[in-house]
Amino acid sequence: MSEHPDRLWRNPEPRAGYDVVIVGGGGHGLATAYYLAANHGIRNVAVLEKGWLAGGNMARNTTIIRSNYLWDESAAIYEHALKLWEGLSAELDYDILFSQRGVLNLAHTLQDVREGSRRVNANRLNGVDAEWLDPDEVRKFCPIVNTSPDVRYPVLGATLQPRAGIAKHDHVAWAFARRADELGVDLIQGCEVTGFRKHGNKVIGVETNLGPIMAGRVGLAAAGHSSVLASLAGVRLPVQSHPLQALVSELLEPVHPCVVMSNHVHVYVSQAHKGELVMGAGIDPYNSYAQRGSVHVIEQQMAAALELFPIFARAHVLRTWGGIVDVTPDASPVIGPTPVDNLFVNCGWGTGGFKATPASGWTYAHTLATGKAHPLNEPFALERFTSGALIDEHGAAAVAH
Amino acid sequence: MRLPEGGRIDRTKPLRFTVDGIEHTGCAGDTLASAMIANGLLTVAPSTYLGRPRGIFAAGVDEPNALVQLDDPMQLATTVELVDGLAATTLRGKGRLTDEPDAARYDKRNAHCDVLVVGGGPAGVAAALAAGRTGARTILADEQRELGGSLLTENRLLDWLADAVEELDALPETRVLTGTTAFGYYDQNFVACASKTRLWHVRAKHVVLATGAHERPLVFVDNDLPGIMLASAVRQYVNRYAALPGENIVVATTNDGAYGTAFDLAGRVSTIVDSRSEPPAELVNRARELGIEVLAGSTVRQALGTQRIGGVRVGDREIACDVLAVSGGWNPAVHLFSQSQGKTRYDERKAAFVPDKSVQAQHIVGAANAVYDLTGCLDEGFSAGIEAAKMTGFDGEKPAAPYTAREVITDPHPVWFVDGPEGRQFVDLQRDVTVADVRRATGAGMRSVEHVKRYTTIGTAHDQGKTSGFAAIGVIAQLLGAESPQGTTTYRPPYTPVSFALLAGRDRGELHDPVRKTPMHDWHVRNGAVFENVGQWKRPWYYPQPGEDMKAAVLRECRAARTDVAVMDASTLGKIDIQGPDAGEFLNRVYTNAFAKLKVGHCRYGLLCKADGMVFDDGVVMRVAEDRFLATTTTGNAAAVLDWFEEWAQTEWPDLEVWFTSVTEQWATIAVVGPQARVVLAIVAPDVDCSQDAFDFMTFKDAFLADGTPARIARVSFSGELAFEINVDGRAGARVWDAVMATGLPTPYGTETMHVLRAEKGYVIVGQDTDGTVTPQDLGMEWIVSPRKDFVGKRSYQRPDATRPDRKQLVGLLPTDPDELLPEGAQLIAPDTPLTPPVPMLGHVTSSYHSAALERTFALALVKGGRQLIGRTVLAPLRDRTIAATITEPIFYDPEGARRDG
Amino acid sequence: MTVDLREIALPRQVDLRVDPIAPAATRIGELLGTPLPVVPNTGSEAVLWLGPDEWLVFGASEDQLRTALGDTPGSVVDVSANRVVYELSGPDARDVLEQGCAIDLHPRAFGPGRCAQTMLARANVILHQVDAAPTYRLLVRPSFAGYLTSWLRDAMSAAG
Amino acid sequence: MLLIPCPWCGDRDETEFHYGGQAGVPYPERPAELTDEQWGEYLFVRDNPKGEFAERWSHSAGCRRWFNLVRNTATHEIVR
Ligand SMILES: Cc1cc2nc3c(=O)[nH]c(=O)nc-3n(C[C@H](O)[C@H](O)[C@H](O)COP(=O)(O)OP(=O)(O)OC[C@H]3O[C@@H](n4cnc5c(N)ncnc54)[C@H](O)[C@@H]3O)c2cc1C
Ligand SMILES: NC(=O)c1ccc[n+]([C@@H]2O[C@H](COP(=O)([O-])OP(=O)(O)OC[C@H]3O[C@@H](n4cnc5c(N)ncnc54)[C@H](O)[C@@H]3O)[C@@H](O)[C@H]2O)c1
Ligand SMILES: Cc1cc2nc3c(=O)[nH]c(=O)nc-3n(C[C@H](O)[C@H](O)[C@H](O)COP(=O)(O)O)c2cc1C
Ligand SMILES: [Zn+2]
Repeated sequence: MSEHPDRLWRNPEPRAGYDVVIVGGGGHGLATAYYLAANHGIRNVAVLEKGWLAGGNMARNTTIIRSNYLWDESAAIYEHALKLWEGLSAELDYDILFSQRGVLNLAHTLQDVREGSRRVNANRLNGVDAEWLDPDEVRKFCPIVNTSPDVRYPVLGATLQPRAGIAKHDHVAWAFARRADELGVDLIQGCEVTGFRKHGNKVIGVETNLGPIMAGRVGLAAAGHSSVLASLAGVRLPVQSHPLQALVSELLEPVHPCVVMSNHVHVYVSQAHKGELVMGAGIDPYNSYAQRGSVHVIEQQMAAALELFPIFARAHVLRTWGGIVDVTPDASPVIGPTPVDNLFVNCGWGTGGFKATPASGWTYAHTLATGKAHPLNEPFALERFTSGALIDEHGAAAVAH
Repeated sequence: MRLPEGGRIDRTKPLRFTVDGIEHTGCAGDTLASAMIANGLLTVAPSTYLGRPRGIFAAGVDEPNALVQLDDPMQLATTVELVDGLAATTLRGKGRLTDEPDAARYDKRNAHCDVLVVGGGPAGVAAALAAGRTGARTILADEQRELGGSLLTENRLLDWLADAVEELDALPETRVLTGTTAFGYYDQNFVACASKTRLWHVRAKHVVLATGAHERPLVFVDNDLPGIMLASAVRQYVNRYAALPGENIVVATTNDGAYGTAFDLAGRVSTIVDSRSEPPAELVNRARELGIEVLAGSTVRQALGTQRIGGVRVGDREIACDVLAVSGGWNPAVHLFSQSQGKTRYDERKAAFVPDKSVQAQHIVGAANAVYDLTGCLDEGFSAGIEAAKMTGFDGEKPAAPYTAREVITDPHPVWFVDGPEGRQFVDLQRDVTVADVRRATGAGMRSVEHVKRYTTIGTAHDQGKTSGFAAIGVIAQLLGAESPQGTTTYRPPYTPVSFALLAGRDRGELHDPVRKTPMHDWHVRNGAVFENVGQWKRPWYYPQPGEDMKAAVLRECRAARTDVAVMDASTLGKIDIQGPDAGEFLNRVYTNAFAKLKVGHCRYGLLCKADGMVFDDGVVMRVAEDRFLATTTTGNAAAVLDWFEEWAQTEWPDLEVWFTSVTEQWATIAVVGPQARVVLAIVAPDVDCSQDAFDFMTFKDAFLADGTPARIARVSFSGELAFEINVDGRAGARVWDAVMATGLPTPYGTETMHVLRAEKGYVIVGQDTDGTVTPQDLGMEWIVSPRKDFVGKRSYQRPDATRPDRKQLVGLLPTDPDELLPEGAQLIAPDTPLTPPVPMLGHVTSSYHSAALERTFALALVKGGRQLIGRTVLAPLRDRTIAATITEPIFYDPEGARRDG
Repeated sequence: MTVDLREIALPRQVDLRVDPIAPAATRIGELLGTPLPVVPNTGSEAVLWLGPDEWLVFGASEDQLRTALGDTPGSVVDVSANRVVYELSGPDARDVLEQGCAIDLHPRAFGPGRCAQTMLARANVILHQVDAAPTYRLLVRPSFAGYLTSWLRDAMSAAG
Repeated sequence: MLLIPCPWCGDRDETEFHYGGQAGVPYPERPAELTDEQWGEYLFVRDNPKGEFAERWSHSAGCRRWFNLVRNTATHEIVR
C-alpha cells in the first residue's frame, strides 16, 4: 500500500443533474459518496465543494478516533465507525495511518471518576473496549503525564480505550475521494451551493456559482455551514457554529505514546506520525464562521498542557488554526430527513465528527439511497428536539475531540 | 571567516561556544549562525528525510536548514544571540524534549497604545518617530536585537538610525521593544508579541505594519548544496557581522536586489547571473567597473559539488564558486497583515502577492507593501506614522526625510524553476520536497496550493514556508500551465514559533488556577483534613485520625452525626441576596415550587430547572423580609445560578423590581448536626431558645452568639438529623468555628460524610445523582413541582419524552451481600440478561456508600421505570464479578422523618 | 522593585442598588456627604460606581442606607466580609497590575478616582486607584486572597 | 481576543464577558399553549447566520449587565 497513489480524482465539469447531490466535500460528504456507490450502486452522484476537497474541518481536526461514548445510541454508531476504521486502509487501498495507540480520558475530580467509571461500564456492556486505570497505571501507559498528587488538579485515574487512536485526516479524505471518483462520482471543487430549486415542498436541484444542478435527492454535509445552507431551503437547524482551535508543535522525537484527553483542565494531545504534537482545547464561546479564534484560549490550553505534561514546557507552537464546528444542544449529530422533501441533512457533529466519518457516510448513504434512516442513525433525527429524546453526550464532548 | 574589520560585533568581547561538542569563539553581537560562518562552519546537520548535506541558507527567521537544539528543542542558529558558553547541537529536522526543569520565568504584560509599529527597519523606525513625536502612545516592536532592519544589512543611514534610536528612547510615551516578535494579529487590533520570556498583549488603536520582505530562493538542480545562500543573507553576514561565508562568489538573481550584495563583496564576486535579458544598465555598468561579469538572460541550471557547492552550470558554462548567492525575488512579509484579515492580490509587475485591502485600523508600509526603494520606504513610514497619530487624536508634522535619493527599482523576471533530473530541485529545503513531489501532486489531480501543501508537506515545517511557500506556488503555476500564481496558503499565528511555557506564562503550579479557601481552612489543615476539589474550592473531604483509613473515618463521622453531634464547614455554598418588591414573584418564576407566600423567618428547599425541564440546581431559600430573600446554591454552581437569575431578570422580565447580590463570602456557615446539636447551640448561642417549640424546623432566627457575634441560625437539615446552620460574618467564621469546637462536643466531618448522610435519606446531589437529563419527577420529587403556577421549564414536562413510563427514575439499591459496595458508575441489568453485547442496560449507580446507621452498604441509582421495579433484583456486571442488589425506595433511614427534631 | 503590598481594613462595605435619578439617590448622596457617582468607573473613598444602578458604599450601615432609600425600590446589602482589600502602591504598581489586568491603566485612561470591576490574573477584582503614587486598592473575595497575593508577589518580583 | 463594548463600562476584553447567543428570543408568553414543535423550537433552535448577528452578552466580570450587540460572524467586526 503506497503512501499516496498516483491518481486521486478527475476534476470533472458538473453535469446537468445527478441522482444524488451531496453538498460539502468534507470527510462526511466524501464517505457518503463512496458508500452510495459502493454499498448501494448509486454512482450518478456529485459532491459539490465550495473550496478545495476536505478543506473544512476535515483539514483541521486533531484526528482522535474513539468510540467510548456513554449512551447506547452513540456507542452503536461510533463503534460501527471504529470497526470500519479498522478495515479502511485495506478497503480503500490507501494507507490512512490508522494507529490504535489508545486514548486516555483523565479524571481529576471525584465526579470525573464517577463519570469515567459509568462510561467504562456502559462501554463494556455495549461491546466497546474500555478500562479504568488508576494513577499508577496511567503513568505506566503514558509516562510523561504528571501523576503527582501535588498538582492543582491531580490525576485520579483515567478511562482507557485501547482500540482508539488517530489516523491521518488528509489521507482519509483523499482515500474516500479517490475510490468515489473511481466509482464514477463527480467531485466538483470550487462549486458553492447558493440556493435550492424547489417544486412545492420538494427540492429538485441546487443553484451554484457554476450554474444550476438538478438532483433526485440532496444531502447536506456542510458541517459548520449547515445552518447557512439549510436556511436557504427554509429549514432552521438546532445548531450553532463556533470556532474550535487546534495547534501543532515543531517535529519532535517520539515522546508521547498515546492520546490523552482531559475535560477538567481542558486539553487533549497526541503526537502525530511525523512527530508534531497535535493539540486542542474547548470551543470559543461565540458564534463564528471565521475559522479562527481568540489567543487566550490557546494560552489557557498551554497552561493546562504544562500542568499535565511538564516536559512540554520548551516545545514551541508552530501553527495554530481554527475550524467551524456545528454544535447541537445535546452534543450529538443530526442525520436524516428534513421537513423539505428530498432534502436530507447530516450535521451537528460539532467537535467530534472525524471519528465518525465512515459510519456517518455509511448511514447517510443508506438514508439517501432509501429515503429512510438506517437503524444506527434513526435516533439521531431532528424530531428528538421536539419529543425531548435527546442523546446528551455533553460529558463526552465537554472537551473537543 | 571573520573579516578583520567592519560589522557591528564587538571584537573585544570574545565568546566561547560549541557546536556539536566542538569549541569555537565568536564575538558579542554575533548570532550563532554568524559566529559559525566566522569560524568557517557553513554546513549544518543533513536534511531531514533524504540526509543530504545542508548549510546555513538565510540570516533571519526565514532560515530553513540551520536548526539547532539548545535547551529548547528547536531554534534557528540565525536567530540565536551568541552568549558565552552556548552549546548547540545541529538537528536533522526533529527536536528532542528533555526532562530538565526549565529555570526560566515567564510573565505577561498588557499594553495599550495609540500606535503600534511592527518592524524596526527604515519604514518602521520612520513611522514610530513620526507617531511618537506627536505624543501618541507608541510602541515599536522588532524581533531583532537591534533596530534597523535592512539598514544593518545594507550599511546605510546608520547615523540617522543611531539618532532615531536615541530619540525614540527619550520620547516619554514611546516604548521600543527589541527582541520582541509580533506573532499573532487578532481581532480589534489585538497583537500578541513575544520576547524570550515575556508575552505582550498589545491592544492598539492603530497598527503600522513595517515587516519588510523575505527574499526568495531559486529552484534548480541541487539547489540545496551548502554554500548556496540568499543574497541578502550573504550581504548581512558580511556587513553586519563581518563574517565571510566564501571567497569566490557567484550571484544568481531575478531582480535588482542582489546587485547590492555583489557590489559590497566586490573582489570576491566573479559573476552575476541575471534572469533578465536587459538588467538595468546602471547596475550592469557598475558591476563591470567592479570587475564582475554579468550574464544577462541567464539562469543557474545546476549547482556542482557534493558536500559543498564548487561551481554552477549556467547554460553550457561551468563557473567555479564556493558560495552562490541567490535572489529569486521578494515576498512582502504579509503574514501579520493576512492574519488581520487583510486581503492580498498578485501583482504581475512585482511578481508577488502584495497587500490589497486592510480590514482593521492599520497601515502597511515599506517592503511589506512591496516598496523596495529606501526613499519610498521612509516616506511611507513617516506618512503612516503621522496618519496613525492623527487618527488616534494627535497632531504633528511629517518629519523631514533623511534620505531622498531616487532609486529606480526595475521589475524582476521571476523564474519559478529550472527543469532537470527528477527529484533534485528543492522547493522546500526543510521538508526535503522537490519539484518532482509537486509534480506528483498535480499529476494526481490536485490543483489547489492547499492540496499540494498537504500532499507534499511544503511549508509545514519550522519555517512555515517563509522561503519555500512562494517557490511552491510558482512551481505549481508553471506545472499547471497557469499564467500566474493562484494564491497563497493561509497565514496563521504564530509568525515564528512560540514556546508553550511562554504562552502558559504564570498560570502554572500553584498559580495554575485559584485555590479558594474558606475562613476555616487553616483549622481544617491543622486538624488533618484530606481535601477534595469542588470547583475551585478546597473542601474537607474527611478527617482521618491516626491509623484510620477513609472508610473508618467516614463511618466514625457518620456515627457522630447520627448519634451525637458533628459539624461541617458549609461556607462554600453559594449565597445570593435577593431584594425588591418583586423578589417573591421572581422566585416563583424560576423555582419549580412556590415562594411568594413563604413566611418571613421561614426557609424552603427549592429546585431550579433549565428551560428544558432538567434539574439544574437546588438549595434552601430563606425569606428575610417581605421584599428580601437569601437563596443558597450548590458550591459548584454559585456563579452559574447568579448568572441565571440575572439573565432572566434583566432580559426576560425587566419589569420586575428585583436585585441580586452575591453574598457567598459575606457569610461563613457552620452546620451543627446530630441529636446533641442543641447542647452545642446552648453553649455557643445561649440566648437562642432552640427548643422544639421555640425553633421550628425550616425557620431561622437572627441572634447573637455567646461572644456577641451576630448570627443567623437556621434549622435546616441535609442529613435528616436535628441540625442548625450557623451563619456568621465571614470574618468571624474561624473564631466561631473555634468556639463550636471548643465546646469539646462535636466531631468535624467532611463532604464524604455529608454525602453518606444525605444519601441515607434519599436526598440527591445535583450533578452526581443527576446529569442534565433528569427531571424532578424522575427524582420522585413531583411534590416540589407546583401545579398551580408556571415556571421556567414547566412546559417541558409535557413533551412526549418526559412522560415516557420507562424514564430513568431514582431508586435505592441494597446489595444482596451487605458488605459488598456497588461501585458508583456501575451499570445495572435485569437478571438473566445474556452478556453478549450490546447488553440492554437499565440504568446506573449514582451514589454508593457504607452506612454506619444501616450497618451495611447501600446505593442510589437511576433505573428505567425504576419505581415500578421496587423489590426486584438487578445485577451490576463488573469486570471481575457481578453484584446483585434489590431495588428499594430511595429512603433508607428514618423514613418517617422523626429524627429531625432531635 | 519599588512597590508595596499591604492589606488594609476598610469601614463597612454595602452594596447599593437604586435608580440614580430617584430622589432616594440624592438622599443617599447626602448621607454619604458625596453624590453617588454616575460616571461609569469612578468613585471615591466613600463610594464606588459598580454599574448603572449599583454602588459599593463605604462606611454607612445597611440600616442607614435602607432608611435613606425609604420606599424607593432598590437593594441594600452589607457585604463587608465579601471582599478583602489590598493596597498596592509605588512607582511600579502599575507595572505589576499590567501583568494580569487587561484594562488600560495609563494616566491618560485611568487615574486617581477611577475604579473598575475587572479581572486580575484569574481573579475577579474591584480596582480603585486612590492616588497618583500610584496607589491602587484591590477588593477581592477572601477565598481568592491567597491566590491573588501569591500572584501579586510573583508579579512584584518581575516588575520594573 | 474580541474587544467588546459594554454600554456601561466601555471597551473590555472578551474574557470579561459571557456569551448569550441570539438576541430577541423572548420566553413564550404562554408556554402551555404551544405545540411540542413550537416549544422545541424555542428551546433548541436559534438563528446562526454568517454575517451580521444580533446577539446578547453579559458583562459578567464587570457590571453584570446584559446587553445586545450586532457582530459580523464572518469577520468578527462589531457593527453596533
Ligand atoms: C480544531 C478541530 C479539532 C477537531 N478534532 C476532532 C477530533 O480529534 N476527533 C473527531 O472525531 N473530530 C474532531 N473534530 C470535528 C471534525 O473535524 C468534524 O466533525 C468533521 O470533520 C465534520 O465533517 P466533515 O469532515 O464532513 O466537515 P468539513 O470538512 O467541514 O466539510 C464540510 C464541507 O462543506 C463545504 N461547504 C460548506 N458550505 C458549502 C456550500 N454552500 N456549497 C458547497 N460546499 C460547502 C465546506 O467547504 C467543507 O469543505 C475537530 C474539529 C476541529 C475544527
Ligand atoms: N532592492 C530590493 O529589491 C529590495 C528588496 C527588499 C528590501 N529592500 C530594502 O529593504 C528596506 C525595507 O525597509 P523596511 O523597513 O520596509 O523593512 P526591513 O526589512 O528593513 O525591516 C523590517 C523589520 O521588521 C522586523 N520584523 C518583521 N516581522 C516582524 C514581526 N512579526 N515582529 C517583529 N519584527 C518583525 C524585521 O526583523 C526587520 O527588522 C529598504 O531599505 C529597501 O531598500 C530592497
Ligand atoms: C493532524 C494535523 C497535523 C498538522 N501538522 C502540521 C504541521 O506539522 N505543520 C504545519 O505547518 N501545519 C500542520 N497542520 C495544520 C495545517 O497546516 C493547517 O493549519 C490546517 O490544515 C488548517 O488549515 P489552514 O491553516 O490553512 O486554514 C496540521 C493539521 C492537522 C489537522
Ligand atoms: Zn459593564
